Amino acid sequence: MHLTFYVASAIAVLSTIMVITRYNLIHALLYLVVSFLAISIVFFVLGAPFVAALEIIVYAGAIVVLIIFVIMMLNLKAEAVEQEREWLTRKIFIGPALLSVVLLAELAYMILQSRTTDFNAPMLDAKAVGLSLYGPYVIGVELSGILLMAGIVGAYHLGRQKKKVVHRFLESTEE
Amino acid sequence: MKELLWLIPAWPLAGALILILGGHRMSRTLATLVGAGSVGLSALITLLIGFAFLSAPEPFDQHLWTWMAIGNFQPSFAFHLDALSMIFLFVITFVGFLIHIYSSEFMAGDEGFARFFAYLNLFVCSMLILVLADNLLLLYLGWEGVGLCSYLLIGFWYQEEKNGYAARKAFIVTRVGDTAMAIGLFILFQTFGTLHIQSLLQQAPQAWSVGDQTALLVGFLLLGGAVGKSAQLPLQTWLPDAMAGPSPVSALIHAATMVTAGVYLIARTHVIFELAPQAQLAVGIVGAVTLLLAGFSALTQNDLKRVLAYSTISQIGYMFLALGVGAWSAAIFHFMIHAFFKALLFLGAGAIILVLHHEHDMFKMGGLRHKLPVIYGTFLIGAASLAAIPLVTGGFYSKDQILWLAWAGERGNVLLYLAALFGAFITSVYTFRMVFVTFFGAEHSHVSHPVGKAMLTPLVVLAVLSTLAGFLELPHTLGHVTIFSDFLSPVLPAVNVRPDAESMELLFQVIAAVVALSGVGLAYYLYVLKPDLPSKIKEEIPGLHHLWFVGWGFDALYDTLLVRPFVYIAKVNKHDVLDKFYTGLVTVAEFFHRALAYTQSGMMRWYVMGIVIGAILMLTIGLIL
Amino acid sequence: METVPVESGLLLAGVLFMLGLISVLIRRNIIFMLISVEIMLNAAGLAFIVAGSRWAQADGQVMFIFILTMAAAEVSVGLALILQIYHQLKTLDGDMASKMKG
Amino acid sequence: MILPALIIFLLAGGILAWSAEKINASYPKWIALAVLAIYLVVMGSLWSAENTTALTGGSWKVHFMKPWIPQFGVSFHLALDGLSLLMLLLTFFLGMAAVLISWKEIQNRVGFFYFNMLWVLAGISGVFLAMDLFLFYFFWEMMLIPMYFLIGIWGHENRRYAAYKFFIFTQASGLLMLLAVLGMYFVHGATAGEYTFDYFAWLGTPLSTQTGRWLMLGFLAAFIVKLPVVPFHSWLPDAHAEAPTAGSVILAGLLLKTGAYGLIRFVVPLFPEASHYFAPVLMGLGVLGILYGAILAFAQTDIKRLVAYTSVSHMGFVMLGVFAFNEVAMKGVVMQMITHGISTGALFILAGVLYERIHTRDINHMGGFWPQVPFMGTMGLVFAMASLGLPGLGNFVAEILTLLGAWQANHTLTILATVGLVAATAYSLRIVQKIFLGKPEHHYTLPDLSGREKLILVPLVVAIVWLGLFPQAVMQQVDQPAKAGTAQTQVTTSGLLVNQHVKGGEHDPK
Repeated sequence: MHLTFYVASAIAVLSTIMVITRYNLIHALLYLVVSFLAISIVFFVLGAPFVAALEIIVYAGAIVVLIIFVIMMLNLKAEAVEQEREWLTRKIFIGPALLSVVLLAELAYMILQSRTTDFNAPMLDAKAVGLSLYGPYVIGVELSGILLMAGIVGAYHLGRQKKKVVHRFLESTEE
Repeated sequence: MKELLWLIPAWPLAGALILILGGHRMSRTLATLVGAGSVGLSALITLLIGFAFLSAPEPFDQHLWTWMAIGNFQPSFAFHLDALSMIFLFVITFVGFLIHIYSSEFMAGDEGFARFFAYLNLFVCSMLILVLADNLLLLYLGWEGVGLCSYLLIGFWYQEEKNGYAARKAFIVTRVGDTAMAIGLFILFQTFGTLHIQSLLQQAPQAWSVGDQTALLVGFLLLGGAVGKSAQLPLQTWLPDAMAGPSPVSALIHAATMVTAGVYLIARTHVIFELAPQAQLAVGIVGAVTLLLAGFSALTQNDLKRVLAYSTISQIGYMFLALGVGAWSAAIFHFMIHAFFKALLFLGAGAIILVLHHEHDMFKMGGLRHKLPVIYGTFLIGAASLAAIPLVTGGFYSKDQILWLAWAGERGNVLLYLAALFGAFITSVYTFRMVFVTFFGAEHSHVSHPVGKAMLTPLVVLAVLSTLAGFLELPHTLGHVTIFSDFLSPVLPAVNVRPDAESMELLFQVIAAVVALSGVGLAYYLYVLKPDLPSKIKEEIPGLHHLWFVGWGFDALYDTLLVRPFVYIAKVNKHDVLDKFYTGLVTVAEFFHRALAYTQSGMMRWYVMGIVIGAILMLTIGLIL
Repeated sequence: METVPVESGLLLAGVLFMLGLISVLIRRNIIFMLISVEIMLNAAGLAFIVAGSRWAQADGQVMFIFILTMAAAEVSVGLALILQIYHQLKTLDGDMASKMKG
Repeated sequence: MILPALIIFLLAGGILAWSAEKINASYPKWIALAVLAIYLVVMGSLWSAENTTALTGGSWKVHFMKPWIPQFGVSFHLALDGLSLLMLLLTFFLGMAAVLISWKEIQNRVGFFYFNMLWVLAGISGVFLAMDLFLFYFFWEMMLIPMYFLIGIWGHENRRYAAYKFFIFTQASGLLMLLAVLGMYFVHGATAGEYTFDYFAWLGTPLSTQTGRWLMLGFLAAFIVKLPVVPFHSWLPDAHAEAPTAGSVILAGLLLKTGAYGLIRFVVPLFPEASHYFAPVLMGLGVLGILYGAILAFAQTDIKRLVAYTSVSHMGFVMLGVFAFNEVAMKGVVMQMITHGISTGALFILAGVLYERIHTRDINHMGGFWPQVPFMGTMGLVFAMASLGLPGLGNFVAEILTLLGAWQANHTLTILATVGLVAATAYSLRIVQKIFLGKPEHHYTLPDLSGREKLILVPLVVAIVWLGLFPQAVMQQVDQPAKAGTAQTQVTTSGLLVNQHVKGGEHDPK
């Protein structure tokens, strides 16, 4: 299992790097799907098959598809890729990368400092998760429901296209 | 009869109120009637009470109402009548009345006629309260009240900027003295728990032995108050400028009454000064130095009224000198005579100035003795009294007494005597310089109109008084009349003459007489026989002359030391340096506001960057700690 | 089941998170930013899963499900916003939507 | 019942005035005037009431108590003694003057103006009556906000700045007081076992030296900012200068007095040990205020700023007197509160009257007004004299008593304060000189005071003279028969200190 874990991890990291360096949105999204699949394997290795499934269904399936739909709706063409190339210079990587590396180093330091013994990843199946969800976390589930509801309403409200109507958040205010 | 006492200040007060409230609607006659009439009524009541007092000369207390009551501290509106206040009452009401009559003509052409009488009445009222008060707090009320009226009357012609300046100067300078006096009151209150004068005078000798430190302090502080009000060194600078007021004001306030309030205060609290010999000596020294300095300044003035002003300072110096050597009744006697002749001189000077179209410079007058014979005659009598011409003038008797006691009194002192003697010489020089320059020689100006009866009558009455009043008190060598000092003896102790000095009195009188006459002679020589000589002398010593002319430069000194720094600090700090601290706080807050607002760029990536940096910082801090 | 070092799992989550973060910081295209946020959320979820399996508790997975829910809602609202912004500004440049600067 | 009714009807009157504006724009002022006049009469009728209600810390004329938030020990507790009565009379007296002076000055949003004015007065009345510290804080804040509107809406050019400054200063200091109130609440609760905000319960709470000092500083912060004491005074000139005339009158005449009242009623009785400890410093600040305010007043050219700085100077006497801890000084302070309210209020009214006529507050543009306005000149003279402490006018009684009392406590400071009187002369005479005397170089048409203006000023003159000649009538109100067994305590107004000190002695931990 070790090997599976490390291979999946490597694929996840590499594909994510590809995601963040692509100029073309669709390419990036495809790499993203790869990354999600790899992570899903990691989940499986860690003994969470239910979540692994969810990862594929929701992330790799629903969310990525949603984004692709939007890209299609926006009808982006080659100019978008050109513009992306223009924006994404090497110079721009330096600052964020530096910051992130520092942050990662600190995280790694903390993680490695408190070295614990290895563990056997037990299998926690959907039943255990379901019991937990509808037991102690039932309030959380309900809140999630409300959140999704809000998300739907919000998306509907914002996504509505009225012609020539400027949304009040974006209309130009008088000085 | 004595129950009418409260009416004496009440009449002028009523007059003042009527004039303030309705004066602008009154005719001049009516205003005169109210103004002079009310003081006249006071004078009448004073006379009645005076008779009653003579027949039964015990002190009389009248309690009107309790002013404030805090525990045992209960100062009241209450009057205390004794011989000392009787004399002051008499002088204030009678001289006041005469001056009111005089003013009715003097001010006849002025648009502020009613206002003038209102202020004058208010002054008389305050002055009467001052001398009648049975506690120091009420006395302080009168004290400040006369200060106010003095301010109002000096600045009576308010359109002139310099009059307003002189008025404010007078008020503020005297207030400096009042501050000292107020602190004296605080100490007295702390020590005795009361400010009732008679109780204080009784308790003081029991609480303090002679030379007690506290008594000394109180003495000096009261002296401070007296010095301010009576224009003595070092607070004398306001009086010459106070001549900006109308002449009757100068006569009443700045010669006869208010400026002698200091003398009254010290005489009233003489017990304290007897317990503090150093303070009393200081009174004498202040008097002696002042009379000399003011005398020299009087020698150089050209303005008729300024000569008289310096002369007033100098004469009050004599009174202080007398107080300083314990010759209490001599001081009061000189006060009374001085009130008569100095009022006379001021009124006379006022009349001259009026008919000469407000010409103050006496070197532009000259030869007036033919044009204004009555004024000349009365002025001469007054001047003679001031110069203490022997035997015939009141001034001689009062001043001679002071001179004599300055040397022969128990607390007498040769230096004080010599100062007084020299002062007497200067006095007669500057007095007759004034007379000769004004009335003799060539005419330089035109007399506009004759002087009316309302102005002349008071002059004549005062001339008579200043001559006759002197005979109330004659020395041993000349008749030995002691009406005045006997009258005062229940209030003020008599001075003891040193036993070894008694025989020499005649000699001293002769010396005083010779000095006075030689002064007149010198003046005659300089200003009538050799009129060119004075200017030559003046050119010889321009520095000294200027120093004397500006009153020894006290004005410039105070200006540099106090006034200018105060005004400078005030001007510099107009916008309140402490506020800068708060505006500074605001500036700092605004700076941070701008700095933080700048980070609110609207670009999401920057916000994320901020979050990351924040996370790094927090983690780093967490790791380091 | 074999052993998996818990540090490795967490480190993986950290690395993924950092990559997402770098992407958010460097991208101006808002769709890319949205994708990056998804990566970061996913990484956070991974950390929960690792922790959950370390302690053999279902709570970690529950948390992942919550995160998932949130991500779904976020993406839907976010995409609606992107549509709206594109309509208003005719661009996907995130830096152009800076009207709310102080 | 009369006490809560007092506050409630003021509030109701405010609302009524606001709503009456819709019917007729002149109704609000009549309503305000009527409400205040009624209350002046009602308070007057309490004048001769005996102090019969016995409570801890003296006896009281009227007393009212209803639980408000009983869970936290908050009650609606009002009580009236001589001091409160005097302050309330002053409140309604000056309130009427303020209404009358705004008669023509305020032309826009009239209803809201009088609403604010009545609410300020309600807050002030509440402050003078509240005997529950929570309630006290409530009223303390309540008077702040309408005042903020009065300055901010109807003020002069720079009104926004002034209103903010006023608000921030008083609010920040008020919050410090809130902290101290809460601190005291818990300290008292911990020792007495009963959590309450009641003033009378708090009296004599044993406090450790440190706690007492810190809590006192909290209270002090609010009061000395309001008073104000140098160096916390700088809100005052701006607020006074920019406020409408009525606002200035209320600010100077009443709002400042709440600070003084707080010192007398709360700081000294609740924290006797700490008060004694800080007394020299506080007296020193008072004297600093007297001198510094006077110098600043002398320099000003804006007439309202000038008068505002004289307030700083005069309020220094309050500090000096309160912390001298003796009856003479304390009575002086009470007199100072009243007379300063009247004389400074009157000076602001005069400034307002002048501003209405010539539309400037700069005294360099004035001068030589006497011939045109002799009546106004006389008024100005009287109040200038009052402000320099001329005997015969009320301010003299106040100042001399304060100084007499302060002398017993500290010689040096009293001497310096007395020197302040000379400076007071300088600035007061400057007012008279610059406005009324001199040559009339500027040509304005200046009508003399109208009947309405006379109606305001003449009673003020009468009051100040009456206070100067018969202060005893007023001072009796704050008299308390000295109680047996308090020989070593320093008796002060309303006997507040009397009980307190004895109690404090019993528990004193150190």
